[in-house]
Amino acid sequence: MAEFDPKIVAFVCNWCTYAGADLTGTSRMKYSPQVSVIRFPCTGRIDFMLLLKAFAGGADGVIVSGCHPNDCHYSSGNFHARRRWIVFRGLLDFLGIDVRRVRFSWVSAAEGAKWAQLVNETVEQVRVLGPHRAYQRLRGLGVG
Amino acid sequence: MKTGFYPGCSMKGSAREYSESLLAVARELGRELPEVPDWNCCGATAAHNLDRDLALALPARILAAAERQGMAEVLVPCAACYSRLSVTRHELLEDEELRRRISALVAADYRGSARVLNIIEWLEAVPDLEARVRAPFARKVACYYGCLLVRPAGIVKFDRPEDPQSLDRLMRRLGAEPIDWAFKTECCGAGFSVSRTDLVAELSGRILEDAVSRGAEAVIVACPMCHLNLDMRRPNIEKRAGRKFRIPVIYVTQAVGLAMGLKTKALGLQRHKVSPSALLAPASVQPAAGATSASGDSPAGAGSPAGERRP
Amino acid sequence: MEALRNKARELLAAGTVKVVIGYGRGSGGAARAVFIRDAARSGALIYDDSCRQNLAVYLMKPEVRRLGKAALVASPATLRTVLQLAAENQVPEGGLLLLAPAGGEVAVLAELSAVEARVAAQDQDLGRAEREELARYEAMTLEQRRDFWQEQFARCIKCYACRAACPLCYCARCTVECNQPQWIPVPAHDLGNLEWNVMRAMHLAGRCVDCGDCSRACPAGIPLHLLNRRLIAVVRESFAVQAGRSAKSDNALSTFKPDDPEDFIR
Amino acid sequence: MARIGVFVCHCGENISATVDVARVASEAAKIPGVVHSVDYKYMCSDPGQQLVKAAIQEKGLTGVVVAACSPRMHEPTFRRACAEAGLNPFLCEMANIREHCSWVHEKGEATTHKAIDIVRTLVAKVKKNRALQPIKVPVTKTALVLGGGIAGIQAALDIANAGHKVILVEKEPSIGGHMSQLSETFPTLDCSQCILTPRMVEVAQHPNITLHSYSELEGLDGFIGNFKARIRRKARSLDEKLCTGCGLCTQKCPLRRIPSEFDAGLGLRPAIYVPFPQAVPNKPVIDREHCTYYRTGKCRLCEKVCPTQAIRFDQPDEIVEADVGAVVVATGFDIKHADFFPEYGYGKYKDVIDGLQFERLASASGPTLGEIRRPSDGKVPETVAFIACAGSRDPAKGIEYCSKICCMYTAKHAMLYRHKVHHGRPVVFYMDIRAGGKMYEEFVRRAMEEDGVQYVRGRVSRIYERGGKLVVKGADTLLGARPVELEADLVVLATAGVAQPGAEDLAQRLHVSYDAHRFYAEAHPKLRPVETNTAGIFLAGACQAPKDIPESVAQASGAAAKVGALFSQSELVREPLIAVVDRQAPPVYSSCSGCFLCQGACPYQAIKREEIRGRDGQLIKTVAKVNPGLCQGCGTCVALCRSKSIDIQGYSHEQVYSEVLALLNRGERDG
Repeated sequence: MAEFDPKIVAFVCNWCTYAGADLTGTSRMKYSPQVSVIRFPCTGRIDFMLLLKAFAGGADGVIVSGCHPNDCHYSSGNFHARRRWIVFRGLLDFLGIDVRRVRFSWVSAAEGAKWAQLVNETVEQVRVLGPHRAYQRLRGLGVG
Repeated sequence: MKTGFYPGCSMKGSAREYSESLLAVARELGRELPEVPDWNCCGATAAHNLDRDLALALPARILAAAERQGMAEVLVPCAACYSRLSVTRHELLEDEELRRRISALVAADYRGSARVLNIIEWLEAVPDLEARVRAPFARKVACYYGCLLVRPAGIVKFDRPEDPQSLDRLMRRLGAEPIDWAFKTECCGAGFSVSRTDLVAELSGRILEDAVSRGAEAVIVACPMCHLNLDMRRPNIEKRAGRKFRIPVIYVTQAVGLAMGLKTKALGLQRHKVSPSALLAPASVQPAAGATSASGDSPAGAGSPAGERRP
Repeated sequence: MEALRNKARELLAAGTVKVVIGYGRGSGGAARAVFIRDAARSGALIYDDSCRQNLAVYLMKPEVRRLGKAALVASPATLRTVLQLAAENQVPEGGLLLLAPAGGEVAVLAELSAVEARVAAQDQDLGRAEREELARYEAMTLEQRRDFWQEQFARCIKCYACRAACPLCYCARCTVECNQPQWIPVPAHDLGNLEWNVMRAMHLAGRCVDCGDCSRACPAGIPLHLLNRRLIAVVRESFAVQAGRSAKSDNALSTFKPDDPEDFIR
Repeated sequence: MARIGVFVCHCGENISATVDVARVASEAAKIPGVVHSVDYKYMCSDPGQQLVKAAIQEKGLTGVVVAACSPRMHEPTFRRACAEAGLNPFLCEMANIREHCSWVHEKGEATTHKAIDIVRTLVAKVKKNRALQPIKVPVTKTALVLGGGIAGIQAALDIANAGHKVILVEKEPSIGGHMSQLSETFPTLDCSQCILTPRMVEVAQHPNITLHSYSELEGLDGFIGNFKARIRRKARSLDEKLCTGCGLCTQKCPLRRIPSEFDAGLGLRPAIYVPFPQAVPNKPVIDREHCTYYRTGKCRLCEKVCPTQAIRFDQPDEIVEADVGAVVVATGFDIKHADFFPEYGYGKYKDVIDGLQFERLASASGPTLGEIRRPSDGKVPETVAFIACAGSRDPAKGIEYCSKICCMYTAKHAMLYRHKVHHGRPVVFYMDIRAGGKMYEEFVRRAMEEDGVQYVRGRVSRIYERGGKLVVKGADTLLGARPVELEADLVVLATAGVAQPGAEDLAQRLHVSYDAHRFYAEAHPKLRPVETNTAGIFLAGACQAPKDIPESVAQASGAAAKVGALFSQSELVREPLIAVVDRQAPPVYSSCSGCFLCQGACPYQAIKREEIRGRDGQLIKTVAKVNPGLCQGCGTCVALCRSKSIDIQGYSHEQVYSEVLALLNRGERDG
C-alpha cells in the first residue's frame, strides 16, 4: 500500500486517560485505528522496560499518558512517572534511539477530544518518521 | 523591523485626510511607511458575502506582497481593511490545506509571517509621544472605536471588545480628557450609509447625542466609514433629530498632528463637512474640562487663520 | 603506606575489627584486594596509584559479611559508594570502619557523618574532562550515536562482569535472572545486549557515584561509564540531585518535586 | 493448560456496525488456549450472561474474556456472573472493542483487525491472571459531611437518624449556606428561614452530630472505611462554652461599618458579629482582619462588656483529628457578581445588583428590612429590569452551561417586587424560560399573568447610566427583533452559578476529580450521580453542578443512603488489586534486598519493614512488606523495584508483559 501505517502502542492510566478515551468513544469522535491501548492502574505503574518490549515487538511509536499533575487518583503516581521519563528519554537519546517516537501526554477523563487529537497527531508524526527500521534491524527479534 | 503601510481604497478617496494626516505624523516622527507594492482591494464588506475564497484571496495577495518586501508588520489604518486582513491571516494560519489552496489561487506563497497592525497599536508604539506634544489637545473628547477595530474579539484580540480603553489612553497622552460613555462600540450604521441613510441618521444621531450630552467637544475616530456617517451624514442626522450638532469628528492621526503642532492643511482638516475650527481656537486658560460650551460652537471663521505653524 | 599497615595491625590486634579489606600486590605488578584477618600479615597492605578498584563491592558479598565487622581501605570513590549504600539501608550505622589514606596519614572514619564531611570536600560535579567527553558524544547525530553504541554492544558477551564489579548491583536476585517473564533475552545478540545495557544504566540512575569499575571490568572494553555519566548529568540538571553525598538522601527516582521540568509532555 | 472462553458482543449494533464480530470470534478461536469462542447480540443481558455461565460449567473454563464495552461499564457485571458459575471473578477480563474501537473507527478491515488485536491482548493477559480473594477491611461507622448548607444539613440528619455518628464541618461561622440568605423560596413562596431554621436547630441538638462551624478540612488520608480527617477549627477568639450568645459584645463593638458577607455587601456588621439572627451556633466570631485590637492592640471593648469573660483574643486555631468511614461533600456553589460583566459596567453602577443581593433586599432580616430600595439612594424603584442568563449559556465568557435555577428565582424576584411595590413595573429580559420542576411552569405563568411581570425575549447588550436612570439596551426578538431601550431604576442580574473559590484545592485534598468548571465529577452522570470515582466519597448539592433546593435535598438523602449501605456491613470487602512482596522458602526468604526505595514512594505509607529471623532469633535480613489494608494498588512501587521483587495483583509483571507482546502479535508459543 502506498502510505505506511505505523503501529503504535499506548500505555494509559485507568482513572484519567482510559476514561478520556472512553469519552472519545461515547462522543463518537473518530481517530486513527493505528493505536491500541494497554490499561494500567496509574502511570506510576508503567515500567520503562515495557517501552523497550513494545519496540522489540515491532511498534513504530509509543504513547504514554495519564492524569494531569495534582489530579492523580493516587496523588503522586504521575509525578514519579514524569521523573522516570525525564531520565529514560535522556538515556534513549544518548543511545541513538529516536525519542520523537515516544509521545508523553496528560489526558484527563474530561478530555475526549484531546485523546483523539493526541492519537492522530502521534500517528502522523510517526508516519513521517517511517517504520522503526533502526530497531527492527537488531538481530534477535522474534525471540521475544 | 520594517513596517509596511496598506492604505486601501478609502485612504486614496473619501478619506484622503486620514492618509494625509497619517503621513504627516509619520514624517514628523521620522518613521517611514513604505506602501505595500501593487496592493489591491481588501474585499471590505462585499467579498465575504459573495465568495469565501475571494474574501481570503484578496487580503492574502496583499500580505504575500508585503512579506516579499520583508515587512515584519503592516499598518492598516482603515478598520474594515484591518479586520479583513486579520481574519484572513488567522484562518490561513489555522488551516494548512486552505493556506496552500489560497496561495495557489493568488500565485504567491503566503506564509503569514507579517503581523497586521491597526492605527492605535502603531501610535501606542511611539515611546516619546508625550515629549513631542507641543500644543496639548486639552479638550473633552468622545473616543469612538466603531465595531471592526475590536471585533471579532476571538481573532482580532485587540483591547476589551465591550469597553475598550486603548484610544482613551492614547488621547490622555495627548493631554485630552476622554469622556466615560457607553457608545464606544455602538453601530454607526456602517454600510447602510447609501442604501438606508435614514438608519444611519438614527444610529449616528444617537451616538452624537450621547457624546454631546456628556460635554464632548470632538469625536475621535479611527475608521473612514465611521467618519463618513458621523461627519458627512450630519445634515440627515440634524434633520431627523430636529436640532443642530456642531461637534466635529476628526481622525486620531489628525488629533495627534494637532497636538504635535503640525499645520491644519497638512492634516487635511479643511476636508471635513463639519468644520473643526472650534478645535483650532487656542484652548482657554485652564484645561478644557467643560470650559467651552457644551456644543463647542464658535462663530464660523473665528480662530487663528489656517496654515500658521503653532508656536 | 606504613601508617596504613600500623593502623591495620593495631585494629586487628585490639579486635575492634575482624578483617581489614585493602589492596595487596597481585601478579604482574597489578594491585588486588586482600582480606587481612591476622594482625601479623598486615604488612601485605599497599596503597599507591595502581590501587584503583572500588573495594566497597566486597561489603555486599555474603562471604565477607560472615567474617564480621570490617575495616575498609577507602579511595574517594569508595567513600561516596559507602554513603550511597547507607542511603539504601545496606550499611548499618557503626557496622563499618573506613581507612581513608591521605598523603602519609590514614583517617579512621567510624560515623557516616564523618564520611559525609570528608566527601563534601571532594568537587561536587563531573570533572571538566568527563563533561567534554560526554559533549563529544552528545554533539553526534542520532544515527552516529546509534551506530556507535550498536557497534560497542555487538562486542558484549553478556558475562555480567560489569554487574559483579559494581558495588551498587547488590540485588539478591537480579531481573536478568527472571524468566517469568523473560525481561532480558539470555543470548548475547543485538536486542539482548541493548536491553541489558539500558536496564543496567536505568537501575543506576541517581545512584551511580562514577567510580568507573564497570568499564574497567568489561572484558570487551565497552565504555559503560559513559552511560552512567550521561544519567548523572541528566539527574543533576533536571533534579539538582547527586548520589553518594549523604547517607540519608532519597534516590532521584523514588522522590519527586511538583515542578520537575515537563516541557516534553504536551 | 489454559481453557479460555471468548465472548464477542454485538452490543445491538453499536459494535457489529463497524466490527465484523463473527470474524473476531472465529479469529479468537485460533488463539492457543482458547477453547470456546462465540459472539452474541447482547452479552450484558441475562441470556448473554447465561451463555458465559453455561460455557464455564460445560467446558471447565479457567479464564473468560468478554469483548464488548469498557471495563469501567460492565466489568463488575461479568465478574459477578463468573463468580456465580464458580469461576474466580478475577479470572475474567473485558476487551474494550466498543468505546476504544467500534465507536471511534470507520467500518473496515483495519477496525476489525484492531478488535482482534485487543481480544488477543486480553486473552494473553487472562492466561496470566490468578484467582484472588477479596480483602476484608474494618469500617469506621462515622461519616464526615463537608459543608453546612441545606444539602449538608439533610445528609447529616439522614445519616444521624440512621444511627451513625456524623461530623459536620462548615466553613462559615454558622450553618445554613446560601439558603439562609434567601427571602422566600419558589415555587411555594414559603419563607426560607421558616423551613430551614428548624433543620438547623435539629442539627445542633442531634446527639449523633458533632458540629464544627467556622472550620475547614485540613487534610484527609487513608481510604474507604478508614479515612483519617484533620479538621482546622479556626479561632473564633472566644470560648464557646462560656459564651451564652447574649449579643452584648456585638452591640457595643465600635466598628459598625464593615460590609456584611451574609448581606452580600449591602448590609453592614460590627467586627465581632453573628452573621444572622437565626445563626446556629448562635455564637459571635471576631473578624481579625478588621478588629481594631488585632490591628493596633487597642480597644478590647467586647472583652470588658462580656458578662461571662468569654473573649479569648490570643485563641489559636485548633486541629482536630477524626477517624471516619465515609465523606459526603456538600460544599455548595457561588455566583458571579456584577463586576464580572463588561457590558453591564464592570460593577461601577451601584444599582446593578446580583440575585443574592436582591434576596437580601427582599428579606425581612435584610439591610432594608424587606423593602425594595435602591442601594445608591435608597429610593423605591419604579421600574426594575431583571436580566436572566447573565453569564450563563455564554461561551465567550467561558460559561457554556445553564445555571438551572435563575429562571425560577428571577420570576420569584419579579413577583416579590410586585407584591411589595404594587405600582412597580418589573421587566424580565430572558432567552428561554426553563421551568421544568413540579409546579414550576405554573409559578412562572402566575408571575406573567397575575402579577403583571413583563417578559421581553431578548438579551441585553449594554447598560449605561443617563440622567440618574439606568438605560437597558436590549431587543424584543418576538416582535421582529425590535431594539428595546428601557429606563430602569434598578437592574437585577441573574448571574451564573459557579464553583466555590478554592474548589480544586479541596478536590486535590480529597483525590476527587473535577470538571473544566471546577464542579466535582460524579462517578457516572446518569447512573451514579451521588458517588465519585474515589470509593467512600460521595457528593450532594450544588458542588456537583448548579441545582435547586429540592434536588440538593434529594441528592443529600441519596448520598446518606449510600453511606448507610456502606455502614451496614461490619467489614468492607475491597478489590484485592494490591501489591505483594516476593516471599520464598528459606534460606532465601525473599528476593527483596531491603533498599526500601519503594517505601518512600508509596503515597499511602503502605510499605513496612519486616525483620526475618532464623529459629535462633538471629536477624537474617530486613525486607519490605505491604499492608493490604492501606495499599490502594497504584503500582508505583512495582515499577520502581529494580529486582522486580514486588508485584501487583491484577496488573502483574507477567500480565502486562504478555499484553504488550500479544498486542504486537508476538505472543509466546506455548498455549
